[in-house]
Amino acid sequence: MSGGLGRIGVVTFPGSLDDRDAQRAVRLAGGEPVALWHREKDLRQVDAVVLPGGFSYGDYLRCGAIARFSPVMEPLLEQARAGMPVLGICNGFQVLCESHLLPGALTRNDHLHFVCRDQRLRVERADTAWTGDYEQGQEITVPLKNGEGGYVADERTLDALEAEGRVVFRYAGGNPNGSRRDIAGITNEAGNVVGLMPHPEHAVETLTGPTTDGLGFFTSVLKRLVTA
Amino acid sequence: MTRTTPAQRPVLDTVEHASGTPGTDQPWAELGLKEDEYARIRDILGRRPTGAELAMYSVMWSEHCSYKSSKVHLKQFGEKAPESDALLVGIGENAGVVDIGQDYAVTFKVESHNHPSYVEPYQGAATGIGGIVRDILAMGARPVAVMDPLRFGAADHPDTRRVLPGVVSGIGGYGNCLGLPNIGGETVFDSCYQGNPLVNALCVGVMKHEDIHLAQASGTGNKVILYGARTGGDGIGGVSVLASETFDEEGPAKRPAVQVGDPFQEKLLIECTLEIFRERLVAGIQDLGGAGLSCATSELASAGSGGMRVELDTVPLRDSSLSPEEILMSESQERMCAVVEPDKVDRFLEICEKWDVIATVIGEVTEGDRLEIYWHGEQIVDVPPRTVAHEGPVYHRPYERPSWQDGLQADDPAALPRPANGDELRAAALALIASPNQAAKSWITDQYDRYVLGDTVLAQPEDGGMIRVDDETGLGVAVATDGNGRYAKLDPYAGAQLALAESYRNVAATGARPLAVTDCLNFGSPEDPAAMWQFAEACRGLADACLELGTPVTGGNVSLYNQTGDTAIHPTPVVGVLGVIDDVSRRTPIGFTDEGYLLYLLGETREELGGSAWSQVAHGHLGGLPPAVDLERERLLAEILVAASRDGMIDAAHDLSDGGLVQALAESCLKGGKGARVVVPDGLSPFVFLFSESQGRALVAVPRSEEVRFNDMCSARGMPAARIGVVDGEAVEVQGEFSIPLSELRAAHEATLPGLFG
Amino acid sequence: MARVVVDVMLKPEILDPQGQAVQRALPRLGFEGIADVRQGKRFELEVAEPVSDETLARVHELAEKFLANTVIENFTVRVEDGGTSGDAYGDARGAVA
Amino acid sequence: MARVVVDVMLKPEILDPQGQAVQRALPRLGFEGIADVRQGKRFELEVAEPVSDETLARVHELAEKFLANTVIENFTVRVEDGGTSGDAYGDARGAVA
Ligand SMILES: Nc1ncnc2c1ncn2[C@@H]1O[C@H](COP(=O)(O)OP(=O)(O)O)[C@@H](O)[C@H]1O
Ligand SMILES: [Mg+2]
Repeated sequence: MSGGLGRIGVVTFPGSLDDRDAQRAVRLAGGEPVALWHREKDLRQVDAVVLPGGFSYGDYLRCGAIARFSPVMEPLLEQARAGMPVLGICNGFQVLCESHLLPGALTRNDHLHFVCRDQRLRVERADTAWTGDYEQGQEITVPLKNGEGGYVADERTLDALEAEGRVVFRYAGGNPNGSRRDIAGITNEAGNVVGLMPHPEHAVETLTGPTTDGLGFFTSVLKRLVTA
Repeated sequence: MTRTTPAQRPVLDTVEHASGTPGTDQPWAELGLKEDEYARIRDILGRRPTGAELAMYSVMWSEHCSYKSSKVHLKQFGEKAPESDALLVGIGENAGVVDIGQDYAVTFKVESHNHPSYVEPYQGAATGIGGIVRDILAMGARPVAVMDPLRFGAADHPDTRRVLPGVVSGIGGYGNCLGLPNIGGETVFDSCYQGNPLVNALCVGVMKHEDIHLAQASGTGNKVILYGARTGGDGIGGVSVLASETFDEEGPAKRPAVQVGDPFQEKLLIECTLEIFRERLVAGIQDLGGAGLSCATSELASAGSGGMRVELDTVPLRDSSLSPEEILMSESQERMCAVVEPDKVDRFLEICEKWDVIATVIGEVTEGDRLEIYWHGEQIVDVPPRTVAHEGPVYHRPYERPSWQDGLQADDPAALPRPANGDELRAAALALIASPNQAAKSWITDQYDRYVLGDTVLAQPEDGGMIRVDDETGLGVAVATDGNGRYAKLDPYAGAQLALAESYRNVAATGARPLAVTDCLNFGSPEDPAAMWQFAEACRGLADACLELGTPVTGGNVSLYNQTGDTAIHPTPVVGVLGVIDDVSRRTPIGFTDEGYLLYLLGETREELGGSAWSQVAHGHLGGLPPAVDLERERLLAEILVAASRDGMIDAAHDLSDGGLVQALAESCLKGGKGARVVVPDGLSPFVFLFSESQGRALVAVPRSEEVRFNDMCSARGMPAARIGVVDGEAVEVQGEFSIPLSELRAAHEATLPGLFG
Repeated sequence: MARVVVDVMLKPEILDPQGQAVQRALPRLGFEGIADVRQGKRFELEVAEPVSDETLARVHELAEKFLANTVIENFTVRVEDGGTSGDAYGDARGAVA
Repeated sequence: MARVVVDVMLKPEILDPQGQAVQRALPRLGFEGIADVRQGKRFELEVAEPVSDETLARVHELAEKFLANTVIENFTVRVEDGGTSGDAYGDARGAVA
């Protein structure tokens, strides 16, 4: 990518697990992955950031609750508010909610088990920084794997999310965890910050994923960066 | 109430004190030592042992750590080891290391955590995963996958409802949090495991050749660093008899027999250790598992060239009331011990700090040949480390073929009533695939992350798990684990060979070339001559078969005393086979995905129903002889499967094992979402065709365009191959007998475990 | 309705990774002076009033058999006082959120 | 040392699958008459004595910022009484395991 565009940071917290997978996905999409370390208050001039999946700080206390206070989150919150694209996947989504960058919270799956399965999703918004390469209404299949993926918020917040079109993904073919209104992913008002429970970075190669449907997240943001 | 005041507290049992008080009564029996063993310790030391020394010897000479009953039989794995240039590190280290080419090496090992998982299913299973992962890490490898061969009591027994969900969430809770994909395992139910569930755990690790690390302490002046979790009172129930001698009643709190795992701490330990390896900062390394520091220090010192001196009071504690004996014995999880050159210590500690891992220099390598341990400046241990770690007692336990063995083998399933027509066959098929052992295991495997690390090419439900090792070249490995306690009960020699044969076949079915073996030998009490005979026979069988198949045993684990009262579990040798595949994009899955592909059955089907799934499901019967072993045939079948995968001649393959053809057919159809039409070959009864468990067989799907080439290959190599049908439609149809729609098949196969466990 | 509360905590000698993780995070959040943190579970059971000794005994049994894993956990059972206010989750003895 | 206890419970309007699972299991275990079960967290913080109002205020802040997620959870903070006995985990107000 020219002009330094396409540098996508991937934060590693202690206990992050899918950080290298997120980096691989960025690379496969044609971007330049940049490793970011939780202890450093430095985003190394990246153009966008992925908060990856995993069990940051063991997911003790609540998922994402301890990671949210990491030094790296300071510049990240600031930049995100200023419009930098940020994607939170699974644990990353939990961190974004704990940081109040996204509303609501993620709670224990209603069936109380960790669940790992290939999950169908309906794309509800194809104009966020991370979903430009999808079509509205399109169905994609990517892995889902978590123990605390139930999206909850109070009715007023849920109504507002719907009214403002901030639900980006909904579960299709069965709700896997009791998420309110089948919500799998949401965005902030500006559409630059997206969080979702399923794992697009695990659906970028036919060999290792159920599909390559997840690649679109990363190509979307790279395109956005070029045209921005 | 009389209480000892601190003033009355006995003096620290130092070496000097022990030398001066030869007549002191010591609780050797409570610590599980035999009288002659205690005498031998006195003999070795030339005095009575101190409390700390007694604690060390007793735990290191236990069955679990010293293999004293099994050693004489395990020897065969080395003696009969086949020539293999794939073996970089053989038996005896934490785990064997196998060369897979392109400068990569792989290490893998299976271990048991049976008893702890019965007492506390969640933590027992979780710490089982934690322990095996540290073993692999200690070899210098990055752990890349785990597997979990499990055995439980009857599926509908109330205690299974306690044990199974706990074990599964423990394995998932720990493995998922470590970020290791679970790529396979086994789930077997049999009332013989009631009260003695088997929780075995396997880990695979990958490294470059030059990264192999060994557990040894050499180089005088090198520092011994303990790093990871603080030491607490875990798993030292046994030595509290010592503690109670040295402390007043208010001293130590109750010592838990149960260990609690902290997978987050272990994840940090892994990343930290790998970074330390990358910078080449360690001269030797050892994980802390059973017997804790006693084991780590004595093994490191024993394997190295010098001695070792340890200042035990520098060990970071979670509980300040621990006695020195207890610190030596503690099995607190998530700890490692490294030997580091003095000028590398600072960098070592820096990396630990980066990962928030506590690290402490606790001692150093000395010139002599003694392991010396000090407590606040006083010497409490002074022993030759080899006598603790490697020269423990060896038993030649008596063994004898049990008197009931003949009767069991004579009870042939030929006498059992069989399904006589299409309707009965259909019902038998549905009952089989819905039975707990043959049913889908997704209720379990859906609780395991199989995607993390992004290199999982095959996971459950497949014949073997497959992991990509190198992104660029596609080099990969496949691993399968198998064991059939029913077969082994009927004939332990053959049973062990059949476990190997199945695992070997499973690996080959994925397209990988089988290279090496690990095993977990789960048996009853070695003090029972019948159980000991089963054990001896299984070892002999496995060693003979490994020699014949050219796959060396690289390491493993023995779990004895799996019995309640007089009743032992079925002898259960669990065998893991590791194979290599040059390009994972050539892998062969089990699912039938393309209509029109031709179904070939490789191998020969005979009437073999002893120990079969059908005899269990339909009649609750176990008797007769297990299927015949033909290792030459297994080897040929594997060659065919690997060649067919490499040359793109097959689209899917599924080995035949328990449940026979009907099981394989159902699984492949359900996985791929396509039906199949098959015809019973001339000369076979439909029942035998569908339910026999003859070995050396596989079901493959061949694209029409490849049929000639495939047939030519089979006939050129003398492999029986029969075209039995075609991938087609929405049902499994056995022509002239019955048809089962996929939806009905799926409902039967998938409803069982959720129905039992929620 | 009365509320019976069952508190379940890991035994003191058992490792508490959750409590440890919380404690280690405290300095970073600017909280000093907390020597130890343990994390456990709290169950609130709504039962018919008045709470008889028999009910308490039964809850005790329930806690022992089901709510706590007595291999590694201790528990206490008590009737929550101050249940008179309409507040669904109030506690008179301290600051209320 | 004194003990400050922070109890954290899901807000009443938030679904509590863990509490529900317990409640659903009760009849199977032979327990009737329990109208509702909620499951939350209990934190025990060891702080220096005496516990000043300022300490309590700071723990309150800690709970609000960190121990609880106030989007979905309520909490209470209180100093545990009965802390005089030597028992590491005792509670005077009910049956003790
Ligand atoms: N406890 C378990 N953990 C992980 N995978 C399991 C477990 N139990 C069964 N499996 C997987 O389910 C599939 C079917 O198991 P099984 O019928 O025993 O296979 P096979 O007969 O080929 O050995 C395999 O992929 C196996 O690895
Ligand atoms: Mg198989």
